[in-house]
Amino acid sequence: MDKRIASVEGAVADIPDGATVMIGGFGGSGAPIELIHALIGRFLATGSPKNLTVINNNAGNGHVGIAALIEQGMVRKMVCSFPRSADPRVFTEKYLSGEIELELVPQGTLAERIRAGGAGIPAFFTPTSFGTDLAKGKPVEVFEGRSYVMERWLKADFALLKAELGDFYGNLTYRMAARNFAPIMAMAAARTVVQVSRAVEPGTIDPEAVITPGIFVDTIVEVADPAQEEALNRAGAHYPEVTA
Amino acid sequence: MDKRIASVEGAVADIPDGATVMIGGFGGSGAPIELIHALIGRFLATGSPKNLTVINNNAGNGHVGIAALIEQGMVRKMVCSFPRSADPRVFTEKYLSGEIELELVPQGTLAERIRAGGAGIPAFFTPTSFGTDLAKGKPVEVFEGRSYVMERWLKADFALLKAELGDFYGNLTYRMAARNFAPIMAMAAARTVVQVSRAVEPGTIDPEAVITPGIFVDTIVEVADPAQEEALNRAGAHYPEVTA
Amino acid sequence: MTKLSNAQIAWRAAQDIHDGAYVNLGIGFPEMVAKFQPPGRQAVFHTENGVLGFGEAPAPGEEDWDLINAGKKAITLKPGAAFFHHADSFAMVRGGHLDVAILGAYEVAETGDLANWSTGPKGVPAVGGAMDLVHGAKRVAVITDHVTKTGAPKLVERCTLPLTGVGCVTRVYTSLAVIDIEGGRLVLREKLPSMSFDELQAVTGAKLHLDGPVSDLIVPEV
Amino acid sequence: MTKLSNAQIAWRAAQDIHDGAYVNLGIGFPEMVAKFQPPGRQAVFHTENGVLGFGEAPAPGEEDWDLINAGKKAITLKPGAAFFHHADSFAMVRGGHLDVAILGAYEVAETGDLANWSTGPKGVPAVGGAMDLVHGAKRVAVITDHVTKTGAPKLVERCTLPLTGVGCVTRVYTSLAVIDIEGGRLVLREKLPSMSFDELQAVTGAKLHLDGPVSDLIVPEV
Repeated sequence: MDKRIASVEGAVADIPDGATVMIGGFGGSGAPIELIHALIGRFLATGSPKNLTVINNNAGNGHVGIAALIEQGMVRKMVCSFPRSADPRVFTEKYLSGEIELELVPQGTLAERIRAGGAGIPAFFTPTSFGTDLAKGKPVEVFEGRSYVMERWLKADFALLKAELGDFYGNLTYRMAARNFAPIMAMAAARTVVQVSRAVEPGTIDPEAVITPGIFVDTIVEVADPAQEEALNRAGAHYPEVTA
Repeated sequence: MDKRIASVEGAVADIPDGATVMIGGFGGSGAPIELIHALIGRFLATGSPKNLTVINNNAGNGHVGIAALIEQGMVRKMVCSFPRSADPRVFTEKYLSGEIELELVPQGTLAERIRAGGAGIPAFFTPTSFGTDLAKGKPVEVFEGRSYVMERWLKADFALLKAELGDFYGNLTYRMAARNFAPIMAMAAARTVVQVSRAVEPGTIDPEAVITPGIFVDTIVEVADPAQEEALNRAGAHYPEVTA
Repeated sequence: MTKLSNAQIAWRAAQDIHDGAYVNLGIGFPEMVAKFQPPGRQAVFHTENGVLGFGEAPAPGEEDWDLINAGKKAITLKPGAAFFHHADSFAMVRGGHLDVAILGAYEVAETGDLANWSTGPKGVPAVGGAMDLVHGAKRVAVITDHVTKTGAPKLVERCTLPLTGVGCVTRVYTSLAVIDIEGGRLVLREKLPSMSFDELQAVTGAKLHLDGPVSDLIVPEV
Repeated sequence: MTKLSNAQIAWRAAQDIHDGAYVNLGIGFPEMVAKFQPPGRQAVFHTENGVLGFGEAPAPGEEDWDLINAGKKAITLKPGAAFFHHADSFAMVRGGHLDVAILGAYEVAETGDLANWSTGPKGVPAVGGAMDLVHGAKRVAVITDHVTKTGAPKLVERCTLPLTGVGCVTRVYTSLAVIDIEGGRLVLREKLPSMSFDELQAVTGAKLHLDGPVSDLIVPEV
């Protein structure tokens, strides 16, 4: 029942080559920097994991977090809605040189596909993208005179998320807009790994205030005072550190 | 911006004959008794509204709430998953005599259809009911070798709900398992009317703790110390009161 | 003929639930399984109406009718409980997040088909969450008397009553045996030691297969 | 030729937002609309990443980077705000719960088609929430300069750039005019008084129709 693990290294130890990994966050809010950097640390030490498919709204910013994951060459494919950022160079260069694949998905469709993956809904219809390039090749159906595009669920082998409080059973709360994709990614991954700013005893979180019930969570690891990606980027951080 | 209205009578004044009405609650938990009884009061005084289609998990219990609505002959059709209860006589008699129509929907499909209605998803696929009588006539599609039934969204003209706190902008919290269908019904109705046990100033509810954001709510009416359907039924209550 | 009581069937089913499992128990008889969790193991119980981590019924007079289970019975909360709405609750069910769902049955077929919601066209039909549960949980188990009140087999080749789900049941705990459903066959795993294979086959409506040893189904008085 | 500034276009668009409206403003130029809410009216602003009821940017140095809008700019909260996850956020969008979405445009066609996400196959494509917003809000309005930087019309018969949505725009606020899109036609509602109908038609790539009086588009210095 106790889902705690002692270290971020242990929390990401099982992610294999070729895995599909959902990573929480929208821009810097909610980005699980310590989990991502632990994954990079493992890759630098062992050469794994690589050939990852990463699902996130964006495609990294600067040289930390997802951008650093891409920079190391660990990512084969990004699934996202907006692969731009204040400093998108890492993704842009690999994309333009053909080293990384992109599946571009409208943001709401991305969210709904993830939620569908978690909710056991293999496909659904949405008006979003009808008549556009992003609907090409997808089935279309008319309901009450309006056209809709059929979209498929999106699932992952792992989700790496950041939360605020997490009790030992995996019940989670988030911090403000850092909530974004985490509750639905927690549902859609076979294994959900969460860095929490504070790990607490069951009963600490009011049952009314639980945002992600523990049933969706496999592992929590406490990372007190976690890094904020936006703050790291504004400070010009690199991971791993660049030595002059 | 202030969504308060002074009385339950005013809150239900606009529901017309023939309307489709989602009513919150699972059994007695979350049943908006005062709103339902105000609707019955209006019918007794004016003859309207009648020919209602009511969407609720159940079909009433005893002689209060939805059972009383049915008993008055105001309901043409019930959409529900479990039209049984401790005392289901009112619905049972009208159903067996052909006075009321029933659309029986598996509980999870009912919830998902309502959520789809609120989320702009006209149809989705579910494994639920595949190969059963409840899937008859519905499209079936195979995804990754498994068969799924296509289900359509469910919307309503009005939702009548019960919540715990409601601020003047319509942000809501609920009380324990009384939450059940209310958050999704609030999304799926053209007009959402909520009785709240306490109406509070905006800012009173922590933005992290809001369960239903005010965008889904049109009207709130304060009903302090609301009746609990189960308690009414255990006391043998009737609405309107039966005089000996 | 000796047979297990309902409580004993529930006890046997409870032995297969691992520590920390997320479990949904059907209304009525299956709810009894919660009482028999082995010492040192703690399952987390889910109820469709939106609670995870609930505990036993409150003392009479202590009920809060806003805190109920899918059977509309009053419950209590354990530390670490959570509330959620119906769509999220059935996302847990349909999305494969429950480790096990335990339901009652009118009939179970060797194909894994289950009939447990309707005894036919008479009366008011009511389905609740059964059709969702049978297609959602990682493991769908049935607990049931081995035969009906009139002695007819409940394990059959094909269900005759309206189906709840197709090919969904993987294990059946009966008053006489524990039977897995694998590849469209009933595979006997345990039987009452007082009963021969032929005696069991005689009260079973489909062929019983063997695949490895059959254990004695021994259950304490509970 | 005189024309409205971006701030003035934003001011004009803001006049059509009623008190209590739920509004989503696109990243960049459309965000400016929030500054020009008429006195006595208070809209509730939605951002796709999961906040309803946010306010202005915090003072420099006061930013909390967990509290941002869809453009990743720091924001503040007003009383009555709420947080929610991305699927709920786009349920608000797609489900028709927003009263108005205001977006920028590369091209708008007389059919209501909008192109605002891609200038062609070069570079890295990025769409964000635009395709969802144009099919969700009750009213989808565009604010834009009337012509491109090179003087080409942005209101056209058919879009040449990749579409964001089909038949979705109902009103366009430009640097020269306010134009409704109705039944596949551009219907002129307001124009700068300094400009003749023919002058406006000359810089518009599709036929302008009249349907009732055309008002003067008069906007204060802002």
